[in-house]
Amino acid sequence: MARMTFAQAVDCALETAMAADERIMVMGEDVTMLRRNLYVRFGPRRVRQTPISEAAFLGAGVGAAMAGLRPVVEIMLVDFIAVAYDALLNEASKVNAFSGGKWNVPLVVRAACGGGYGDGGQHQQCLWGMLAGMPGISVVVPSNPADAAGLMLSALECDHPVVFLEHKLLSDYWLDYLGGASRGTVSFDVPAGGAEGEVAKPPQPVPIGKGRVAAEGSDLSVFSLGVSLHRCLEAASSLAAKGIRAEVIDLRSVTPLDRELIADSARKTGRVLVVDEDYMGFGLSGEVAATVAEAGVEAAFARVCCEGVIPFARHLEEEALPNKRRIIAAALDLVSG
Amino acid sequence: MARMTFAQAVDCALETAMAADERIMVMGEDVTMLRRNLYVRFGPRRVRQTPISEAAFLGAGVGAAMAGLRPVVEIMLVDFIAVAYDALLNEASKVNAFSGGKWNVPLVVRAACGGGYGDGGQHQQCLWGMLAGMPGISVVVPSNPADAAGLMLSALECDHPVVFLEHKLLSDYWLDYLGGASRGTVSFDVPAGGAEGEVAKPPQPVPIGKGRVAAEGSDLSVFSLGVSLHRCLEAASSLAAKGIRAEVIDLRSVTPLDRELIADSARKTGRVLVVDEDYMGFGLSGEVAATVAEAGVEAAFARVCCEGVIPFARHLEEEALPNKRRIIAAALDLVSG
Amino acid sequence: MKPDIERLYRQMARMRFFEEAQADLWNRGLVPGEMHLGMGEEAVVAGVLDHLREGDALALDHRSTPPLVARGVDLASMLLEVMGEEEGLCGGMGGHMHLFSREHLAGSSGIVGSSAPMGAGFALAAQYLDQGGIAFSFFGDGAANQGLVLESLNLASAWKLPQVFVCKDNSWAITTRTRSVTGGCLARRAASFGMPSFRVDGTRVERVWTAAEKAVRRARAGRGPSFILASCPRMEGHFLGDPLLRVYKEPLKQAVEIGPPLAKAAFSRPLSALARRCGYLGNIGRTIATLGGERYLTAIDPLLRAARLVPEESRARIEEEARSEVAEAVARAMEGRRRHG
Amino acid sequence: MKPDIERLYRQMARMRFFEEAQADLWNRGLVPGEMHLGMGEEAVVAGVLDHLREGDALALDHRSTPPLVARGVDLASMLLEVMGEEEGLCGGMGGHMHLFSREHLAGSSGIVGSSAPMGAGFALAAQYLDQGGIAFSFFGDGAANQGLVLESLNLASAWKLPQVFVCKDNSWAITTRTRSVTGGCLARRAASFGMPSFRVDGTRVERVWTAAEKAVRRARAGRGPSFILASCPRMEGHFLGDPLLRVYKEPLKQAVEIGPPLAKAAFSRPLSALARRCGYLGNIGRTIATLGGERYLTAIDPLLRAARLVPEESRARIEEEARSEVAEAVARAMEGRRRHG
Ligand SMILES: Cc1ncc(C[n+]2csc(CCOP(=O)(O)OP(=O)(O)O)c2C)c(N)n1
Ligand SMILES: Cc1ncc(C[n+]2csc(CCOP(=O)(O)OP(=O)(O)O)c2C)c(N)n1
Ligand SMILES: [Mg+2]
Ligand SMILES: [Mg+2]
Repeated sequence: MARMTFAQAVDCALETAMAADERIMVMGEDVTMLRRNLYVRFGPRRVRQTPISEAAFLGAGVGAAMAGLRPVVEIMLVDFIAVAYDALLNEASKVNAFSGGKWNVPLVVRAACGGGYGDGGQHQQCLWGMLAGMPGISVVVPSNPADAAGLMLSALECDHPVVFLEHKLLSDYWLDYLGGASRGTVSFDVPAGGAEGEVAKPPQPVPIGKGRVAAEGSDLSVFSLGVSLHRCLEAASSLAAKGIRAEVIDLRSVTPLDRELIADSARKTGRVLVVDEDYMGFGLSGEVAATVAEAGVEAAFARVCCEGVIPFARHLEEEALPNKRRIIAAALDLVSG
Repeated sequence: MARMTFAQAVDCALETAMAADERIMVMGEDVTMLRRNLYVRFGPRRVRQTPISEAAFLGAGVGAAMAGLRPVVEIMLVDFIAVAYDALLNEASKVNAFSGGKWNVPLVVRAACGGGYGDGGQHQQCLWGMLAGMPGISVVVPSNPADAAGLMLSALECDHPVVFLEHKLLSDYWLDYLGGASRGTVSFDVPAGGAEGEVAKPPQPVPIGKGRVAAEGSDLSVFSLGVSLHRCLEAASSLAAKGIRAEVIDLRSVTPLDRELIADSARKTGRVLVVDEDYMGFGLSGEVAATVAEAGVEAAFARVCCEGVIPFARHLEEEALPNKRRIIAAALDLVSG
Repeated sequence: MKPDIERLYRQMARMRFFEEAQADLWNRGLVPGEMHLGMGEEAVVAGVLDHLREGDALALDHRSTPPLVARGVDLASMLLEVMGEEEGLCGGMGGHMHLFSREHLAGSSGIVGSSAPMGAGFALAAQYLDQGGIAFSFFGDGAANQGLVLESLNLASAWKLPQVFVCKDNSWAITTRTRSVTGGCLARRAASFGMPSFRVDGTRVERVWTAAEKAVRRARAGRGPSFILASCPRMEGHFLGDPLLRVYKEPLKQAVEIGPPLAKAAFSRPLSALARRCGYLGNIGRTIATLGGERYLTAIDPLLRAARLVPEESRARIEEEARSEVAEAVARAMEGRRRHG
Repeated sequence: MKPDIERLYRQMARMRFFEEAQADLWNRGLVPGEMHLGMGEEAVVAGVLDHLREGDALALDHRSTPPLVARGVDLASMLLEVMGEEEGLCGGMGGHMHLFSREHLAGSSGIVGSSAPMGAGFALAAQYLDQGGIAFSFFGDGAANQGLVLESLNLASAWKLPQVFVCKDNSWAITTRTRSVTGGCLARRAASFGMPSFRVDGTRVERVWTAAEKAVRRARAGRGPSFILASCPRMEGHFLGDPLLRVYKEPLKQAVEIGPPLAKAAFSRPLSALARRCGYLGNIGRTIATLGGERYLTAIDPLLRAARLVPEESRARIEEEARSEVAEAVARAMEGRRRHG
């Protein structure tokens, strides 16, 4: 075990995997700098700088994966996937089906996501709900270093496309780059347990599609992931002080969703709260509701999500993204209602 | 009132609106042929042929809408929106918010959607759930000529972007083009009541965000739209023969979703079945479940959707898209369960 | 180097007969949905792919069957696939716009332009694995305005990818004359991304072969991508049953359908702009006429052109062999189909 | 025609001082998130926008403030916006990458390349409404590899849109040397889409002005788009706090942070490839050195260049006026801020 930052953990997983498997290569804009630790070790053949042509190089990642490589294609911020959407929606995710199951696309798409540092509505989206809507791919959103390393390892071993999203509040270098953390005159609400933690050496794979009970409880089930998971844990402490025991579940994978874990917890507590930094409508929170309902579990339901375009102003942003206050309020409502 | 095909109804709405409002123009690939009735009347200034550059011309549609036009941008098949996704996700839908509510984007994106004619998984998607996940836009899916004309009129009057989806099984010319209907050796399960019907002259606007009770019932609520709505109505007749009264609701708009109508009907029947030709996960069906749960309505829930990449083979496709048999089975399950 | 014209002609004949067989199945209703044939592209495909070696990759568009025939994919399995049979190349899941053959490193897509990045990815893997493979991307003139293609030209050039871009320029994209929506010249456009660009008469297989030879040599030598712009006819319209061609072929029958609403629109009130509107009506008529006229009057059939280069005796034999190969595949496919029908 | 150099210099000074004011606010933590300044682009922006007329439109990228300053958008409202205040230009909803002013027909986007289609849309509306307006799209050299830009070049050319594409070529895209990921030459690339392409030293405002004059005249005459490739320095790195510039500026302090993991990676086992790895390490060092070196040693400040063209007396006055205009805007903005702080 070693103490690592979130970013170090991902690097460590990648380095371990790249050393073991020659087929893995990384490409994206500025990766020789962003992944300089990998670059100095593996060189320009395996860590490859791209032009700002996401559609072409993500599409090329699909082709390369079909032809025997295991590319990790970086899309910087997940918001930018929009210019390369076709490569995921109509190519990567469909080749296996189209080929009658004969041809796989072992591709990892890595991108930073999420807000909380004042970059505005085009650079702070989560989009995991939208992405998870494509059949044929997985989407994972680790909330701590060990899961980050473990899910990256699993993604690299996976035979279908996996979107690996790292939240910028957890990755110190993103916060430094995009939040301007270096100036010392700004501060961010970085969840300590997410930005740094113990990681096994060598890191151990975390299965894709398996959630984790982050705190046990019996009064309500709180489903979350990424940075919001930590907001939920904080809220759970406050609720505990009021005698309310919240079960907090880190979903970790958006798809496949750990439907069994969701149903079991909902059945136990009878109350479901989804805390999701992604947009509220037509995404993860709705899918959790459907999962619970399909399992035949009767449970009260509420959600705390991002309800519109993310505002730029810090104080508006703070209210738009799920925060402890909103989570507690929703939980109290559920418990009393 | 006049009897019109679905396609004629949309043409009629567009022609009426274009005659009244000089700012409306249509652009897209092959529109001088596809919209030849509009072209001969309004000419190349207002019906404009584009190169196969969806990202550029949808983006240009956003700019043109900001600068005072009311463009109808055609994306042929909604599947192709993937190459122009940024224009919707990061531009069209966000300008109003980014400008502090001061600048609107009165843009209509028109595209054909849906399957049932054997064109394979890249040309038959619905994607309305994914699109509805973007805050700031509306998505409408008419199921009959009157709604098609009426929703198009409303879309043209709307001050924010509206995605107008027309199902290919309802639009004869698409079926002719893409299904090769001309050969006479193929047949398609075209819902008669959707492909042709009475339309007011001049056509009357249908409000965006309002569903419609297509058949009243008390045993279960079936929410659907587009072609699936007709499959539901057929299923409802069969169910009625078994003494089960299904309430069938045509949602018409995916977003805004008519949450009140959904909650009311669910409350009345206590059983909810969503029949959605779009992908099952992270989309409309989940959002309906969340809507019901948020309204505090306890209702049994099931859904009949498309669960993976749409197969090419007709017999596989037939099973993958919601059909009468699957709907009846799900309804019986719900009622007996 | 000189091409083996008989080998080229054999490939062209195989492709043509295969397309005819597909057309027949489609007309009989055994193939659902759209069907875009590559009739008219045979010289381009044969001339380019004659340089293909085992291990090379193919990224294809919606007219993917001719290259797959040339590549040696089992013909019956493709026919079974487009009929949606379980024994088809892709288990009935892909269909005619999504034919994939892993063993031949061949993929296709119905999204216009996406064969360019897919090919870039194949080429990237070839470069990375360093086993001498190269990748071919086939697409049309309309696709050359798609960002996917333009970005890929740059990517391939910047990375010196072993990729050959083949633009089959039939001068149409469905009903749109590509020239009317394209700025500049496509060959020069590709060259401006920093790669050799060859413009060639795509109805003359020997010329295509010569241009492709240079492009392929360059790619194999690790000197980067090339672009081939090959003009060719679109002999069967955009797809089978193309409504515009129908108007041209059966004007009376179709006019009944298309005519009245058009005329109604043109003469609707206010009538002030009548003359102008008649002009627009004329434009549509002209498009139909050009399209049909090109097909029936001026189209140069590359197969006939190639045939003239082949000695009479071999020609008949080659055609006979190709025809019976396809006939046999059709028979096998129909057999397979019946087993499950 | 000759430019009014004093007017140009005034604009440049206004932009520069505004950017400095933004940098100050950012450093004080009053502006959250990223902040991309346009320092170094002043000559490009001033030279082009001197030709702007009321009714023309602006489509901008992530360095949008200089054009907006030149356009006459209220300075305090922009400062309030980047500080996230309700009285800001966009009510605090947009922030520095999403500044919109409807009355000035000016929009921006943080998605690299999207100013090209947005500008095409503005130009389309101008052409449609036929009131003589034109549209300017500003973007960087890195953006020129983005499909959005490439497709828009074609669209504008095919449609003869009244659009002027302005590529501010600072030769970098964040830490990437654009040359290393770009095939061919950007000016020729744009020309290949069928439009005039001007290559100009973007540190010389008078030359930019002259090129822009031709482009604008052409657009206003309805003869279609043009492309201006203007080289210029990136004086403040990619964004404020650019970590690479920091390394260069404060090597000791930063080396502690960046060094160890790098060295560890370079010397991790197996050590067989040590020499090669040291080479890679060297590449990184070289990038940092180039980047920083360009900034500090070889960068030509366009403002100083322009200053030399302005008579001494007016120069001081112009600077003074610009400085006090910006100072006053800062004061107003801080006042507005305090009211709500
Ligand atoms: C992104 C995208 N846009 C539009 C279409 C619809 N479409 C299919 S084929 C085609 C024309 C393609 O023209 P070209 O590339 O010249 O090929 P051709 O059909 O002439 O061989 C179009 C517009 C599509 N499949 N994908
Ligand atoms: C589609 C997209 N990809 C990547 C980014 C991240 N990004 C922001 S600025 C930038 C560099 C842009 O380079 P250039 O166009 O030359 O402008 P410059 O910053 O040099 O002025 C990048 C890659 C983005 N914002 N959008
Ligand atoms: Mg073509
Ligand atoms: Mg640059």
